Amino acid sequence: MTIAQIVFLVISATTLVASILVVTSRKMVHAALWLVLSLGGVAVLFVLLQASFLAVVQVVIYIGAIAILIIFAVMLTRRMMYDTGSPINRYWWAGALAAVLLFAGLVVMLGQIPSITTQASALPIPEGELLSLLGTALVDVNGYMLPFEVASVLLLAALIGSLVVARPMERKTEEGDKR
Amino acid sequence: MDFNFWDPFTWIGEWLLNLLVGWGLAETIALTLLRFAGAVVLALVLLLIGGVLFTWLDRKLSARIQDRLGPNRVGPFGLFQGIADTLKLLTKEDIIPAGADKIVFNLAPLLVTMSVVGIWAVVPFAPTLIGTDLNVGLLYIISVGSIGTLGIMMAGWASNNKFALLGAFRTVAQMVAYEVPMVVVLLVPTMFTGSMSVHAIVEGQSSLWYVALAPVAALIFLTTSIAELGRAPFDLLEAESELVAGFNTEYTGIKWGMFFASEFLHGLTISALTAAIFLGGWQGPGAEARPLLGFVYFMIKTMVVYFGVTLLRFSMPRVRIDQLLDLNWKFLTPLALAAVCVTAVAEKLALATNWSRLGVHIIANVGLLILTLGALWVRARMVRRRFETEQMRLAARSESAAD
Amino acid sequence: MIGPELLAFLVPLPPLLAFFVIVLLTNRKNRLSHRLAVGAMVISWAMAMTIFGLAVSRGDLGHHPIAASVAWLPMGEGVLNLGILIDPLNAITLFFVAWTCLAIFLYSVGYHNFGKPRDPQDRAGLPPKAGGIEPMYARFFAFISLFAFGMLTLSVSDNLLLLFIGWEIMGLCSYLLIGFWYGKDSAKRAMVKAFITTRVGDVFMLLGIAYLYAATGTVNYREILFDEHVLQTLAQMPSVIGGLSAGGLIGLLLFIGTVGKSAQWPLHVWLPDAMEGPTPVSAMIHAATMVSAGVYLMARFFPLVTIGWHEGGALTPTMTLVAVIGAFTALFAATIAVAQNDIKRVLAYSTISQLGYMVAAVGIGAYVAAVFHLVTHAFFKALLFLSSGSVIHGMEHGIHETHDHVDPGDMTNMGGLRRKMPITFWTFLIGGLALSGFPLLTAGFWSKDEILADAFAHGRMVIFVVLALAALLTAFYTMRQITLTFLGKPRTQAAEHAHESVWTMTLPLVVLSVFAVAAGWAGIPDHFPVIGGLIPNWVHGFVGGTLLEHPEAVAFSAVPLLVSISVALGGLLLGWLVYRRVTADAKDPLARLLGPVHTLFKNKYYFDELYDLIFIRPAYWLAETVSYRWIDRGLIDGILHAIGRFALRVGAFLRNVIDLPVINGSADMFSEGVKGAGRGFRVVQTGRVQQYLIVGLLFTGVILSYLLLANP
Amino acid sequence: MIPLSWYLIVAAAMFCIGIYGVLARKNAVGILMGIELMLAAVILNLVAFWRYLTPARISGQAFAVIVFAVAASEAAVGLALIISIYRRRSTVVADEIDILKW
Repeated sequence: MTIAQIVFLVISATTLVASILVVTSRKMVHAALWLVLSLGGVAVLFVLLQASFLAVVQVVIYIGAIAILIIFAVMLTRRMMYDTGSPINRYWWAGALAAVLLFAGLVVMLGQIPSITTQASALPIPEGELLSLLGTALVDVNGYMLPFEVASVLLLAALIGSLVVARPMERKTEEGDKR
Repeated sequence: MDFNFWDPFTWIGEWLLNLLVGWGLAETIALTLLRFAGAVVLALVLLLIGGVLFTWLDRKLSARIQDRLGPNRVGPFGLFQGIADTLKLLTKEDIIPAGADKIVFNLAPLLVTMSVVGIWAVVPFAPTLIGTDLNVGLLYIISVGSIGTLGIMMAGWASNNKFALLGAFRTVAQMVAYEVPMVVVLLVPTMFTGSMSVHAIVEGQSSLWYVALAPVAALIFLTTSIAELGRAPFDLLEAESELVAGFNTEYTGIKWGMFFASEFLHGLTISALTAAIFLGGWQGPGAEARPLLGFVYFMIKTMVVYFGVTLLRFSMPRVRIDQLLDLNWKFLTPLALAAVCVTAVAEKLALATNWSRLGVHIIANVGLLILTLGALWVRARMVRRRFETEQMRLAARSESAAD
Repeated sequence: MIGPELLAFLVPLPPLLAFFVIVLLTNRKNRLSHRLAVGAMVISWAMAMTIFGLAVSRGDLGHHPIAASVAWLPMGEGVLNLGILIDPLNAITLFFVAWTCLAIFLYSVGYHNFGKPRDPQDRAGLPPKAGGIEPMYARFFAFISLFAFGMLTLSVSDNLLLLFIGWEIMGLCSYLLIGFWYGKDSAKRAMVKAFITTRVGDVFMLLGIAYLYAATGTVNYREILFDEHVLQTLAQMPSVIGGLSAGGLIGLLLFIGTVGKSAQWPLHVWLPDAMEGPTPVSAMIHAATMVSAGVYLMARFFPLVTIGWHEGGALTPTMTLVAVIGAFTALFAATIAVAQNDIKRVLAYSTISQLGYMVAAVGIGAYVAAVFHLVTHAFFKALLFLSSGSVIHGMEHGIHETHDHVDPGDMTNMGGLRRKMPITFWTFLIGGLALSGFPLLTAGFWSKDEILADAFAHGRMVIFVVLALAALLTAFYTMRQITLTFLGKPRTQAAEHAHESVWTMTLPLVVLSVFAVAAGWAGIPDHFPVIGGLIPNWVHGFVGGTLLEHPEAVAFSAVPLLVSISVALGGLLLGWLVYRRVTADAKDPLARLLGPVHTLFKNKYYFDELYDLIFIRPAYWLAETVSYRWIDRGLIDGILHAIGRFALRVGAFLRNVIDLPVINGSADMFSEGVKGAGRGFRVVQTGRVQQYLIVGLLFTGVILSYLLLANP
Repeated sequence: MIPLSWYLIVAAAMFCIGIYGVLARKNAVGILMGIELMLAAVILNLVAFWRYLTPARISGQAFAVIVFAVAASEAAVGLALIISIYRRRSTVVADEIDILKW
């Protein structure tokens, strides 16, 4: 067992345990913090996969933005801070069953893939150049410009949409108060 | 390797590496270990020397501005005040409030300090002294900084105190918001260099500092950095008059000390980053050949920025939270976007020579500034007019009511 | 290409710009509006004068005119060019158009009482009653700016199409401006009348243009008129009407356009009615621009109208027709003018008469004389109109002072105004003398004399006699006007209290009167006794250069000169003698003298009534009885009603037999079934996202496992 | 060294944990967190496949970036919806948000 494998196992174990805690912990804030840990673990896995840009992006977006957003939302919806009762619903067994079945199915399926045991070859491109390659691929007409543009439009739409959805509708009452 | 007075860093590094390898460690592990050790040493040196010495300077400076004497009891000119304070903090009782979430509560100061120290990994102090030359350095700075936000959030929440929580809320609103123009504006040096590596950015400024090419971007970066730092005039997360002490209200002893130190260190960090990204880092006459000289240059630049920020801190009133967010979303973000666009166009237009670049960029930036001021002027007039008509309306109504 | 070409392109634009700016932006600001309009006109005027100067100083302008064009409208294979042409005719037209327009613009400022407060009783669409500022002041300036644009465009254009555009813009503007006071019924009627009457002529003109384009493939003046070959072809090409060559027919069609625009008999009826507009408009339409445009067209297409004619030869059918109609109109309108009492109406008929002169001159081939008279007439007729406007203005002032409600335009209410309005009197006198051809001094004499001389020299005795008679009548009614208006004693209170107009009105009068006198001196024939040759006959040399062959000056003959002097002086004397002692309520002395003939004159030969009888009534009858009652109500509606009734029957049948029982029944059954099914299935819809997800996931799992297990 | 299968199994496990979270959590924010886990697993898959099978082509990373964008928008809109619902009905329990039924 090489050091890389040990690191991988430790990290992935942490990630998976954190993931399980995300879906089971009683307090939402704790769940969110576990989510941070879990996603951080994924970021480290990215580093192991030599995708350092994605690792950093993972930290920026998932931990810096999404996790904080979630914590923020948890705190804004005040009642949940004092979580009481079961965190899971009546059909949790069905969910668990489905998850287990799916996992089993996926593992079976993975076993059928011939290239599953491939070892990583050395990167054909120096790691430093990956980033500029990715950058050009994203804005290249022959590359991924269209999906990239669509994604940016999606982001814009999400921005405006969430603004509209979450905006308080207290304008009318304010006017009413003035009168 | 012979000892070279002008480049002690490489020498120390080589020596330690050889030592470790000699002990039978693999080279990669040795390198990793050394980096860890380097970060620890750096943090300790900065925390101790910086924390003790610069707080003293800081306090002296603030005292002068506020027409006081400042620390003058412990040691000559009160120089050892910082050490005394540190000792006091270390020996204080560590209180964990009732109802607090213990683990999170204890984790938070660690996280905050970690995030600040983590940034130093990519800061190039001298041509040969850099923790790690990440090719996504700028992004790394942002991402590590956002972990600090998380720490503050956790601190505020775990304290089980509504002022702390409010402080945490404000922090998130402020930091997440100010990250946006910061990220956008960091595209400008990236564009100039063609790389996100901080080292490459410093090297790219060998002939021309980016502050000359993109003054608007530099200004935005500094402003957003101060906001990220949460210092006056943007110190809403711990606005004493409103929130007791903000997110760290419930912290005592060394944990509070960690928040204090990390905030202080963060101030130093943003100064160093500004110096590295916009002021040419260690660049200066003779720095290439003599890394030690480069280190000195870098420190001088950092100090200049740091005391600029400090002066700002003691001379500006605190803004209101809505003003703070307005400033970010309605002013800095559009301006940052405009600055990026303008810079991109100007860079395309300019010839490769320094003078041409300088001229075109200065013209572009001045044009941008004039446009911005014009827009501000128009807006101010509109606001004033609306206010006046509102006043008139109110006056008329009160008159009619009196009738 | 900054040069005369660009300048010529730019000449018409300032007024157009002024029009749009006023209409779109400044129509609430009177001062700004008139500044814009007058300023634009001044710019145009300055440019026009520059061009005129350049054109005059350029030698042999006729053969080397200032011309330029740009591609404008792609049409099939070719391209229509939009261009400018400054040849002698255009240059001189531009000259008088610019001057008179500028004078009229300036005059309008005073005429519409600028500077006075707005009278709250005034309504938009009615003339201001008590000397307040015109309610639609800015609008007026917008319209006349557009009008000036039309005329300037026409004056610099180098092709028939652009000319037609300017022509039609003026048609529109005359419509708008005659009906400027649209609150008056008479103005409304007049505007429609003017528009429709001129439209009759324009249709023929458009036909002529189309024919010309079809025959030659171009509408550019120079390509048609300066090309011997093309003219020859046109002269020899037979036309659809026997006996006329294609060129002759085109000339005839274009001439009908002129008849409409220049108010020649029988399409003259609109022009007197056009007096309903404000006086500057009358001056604009009747002197400087629109009616001149008709004669300009004739002069412009002189080579085409006179196609197949050589100097000194027999007249072609087209020319004969033109000459006869012109001469007839000249006499005919003059007789009507004698019996009119409205000061502007007299001038209107006088204009028709003078235009007849010019047309007749073109018809007998006296090209230079026609153009010369066009120019001089533009000046003195503009002067007369503006003066008469000043008179009316003064009278209105008097009416306002005395509350003596009389018609301010009726000459029988005036008298003795020479003391009240000295500047107006003198300028009117100069204009009137010029119009009647007061010998030697005035412009009218020289130009009119040249026409008569030409007619006499070439032996067109009938024309000569008719025109001489008309000239006699002209002098007579002019003197009648002067006598009734200015001489003698005031016949009403209002005339007693009239007073002189403001400087913006009198200044143009003075300027124009200078031209009314001096414009003639440029065209004194070289062979004239005593003073001939003192001033070179510049007009002849310059204007004649427009034509391919330079026309020869007619030899001097004493007969037409004597005739012309005697009719002018005789008419003036007669007019003064007859009208010098008219008292307040006396009948017109001429009515006593002529009896029923005078009635005929006064009622304009009953032409309006005639047209009403033969055109308007039948049209109404056709529209109301035939179209509306018989065809529309009876035939078309009847068929529609029948179809409708039939459709109703069919519909009722379909509904009762097929729709209700069969279709509705089955639809009801279906919908009941859906309702029932819905009631049954709605249990499934729990509204809980997670349950849906589980179901979806299970389903996906089933499909996936089938796919994986069934075909591995 | 680490074979591809390890990454894939970790990703699959994470995905299934996410699914369980989505299906079993009462709290809407918890459901959202489950979704985030699933998306992270997907990205991990993409990157792993890129690294092992087509390292010369950048498509795996490119699509990972796009999935990041999708994840961010999803989180923003989802949280906005949750906050909006909380304002109106003062609950974030998914089972109680069932006004769409019947």
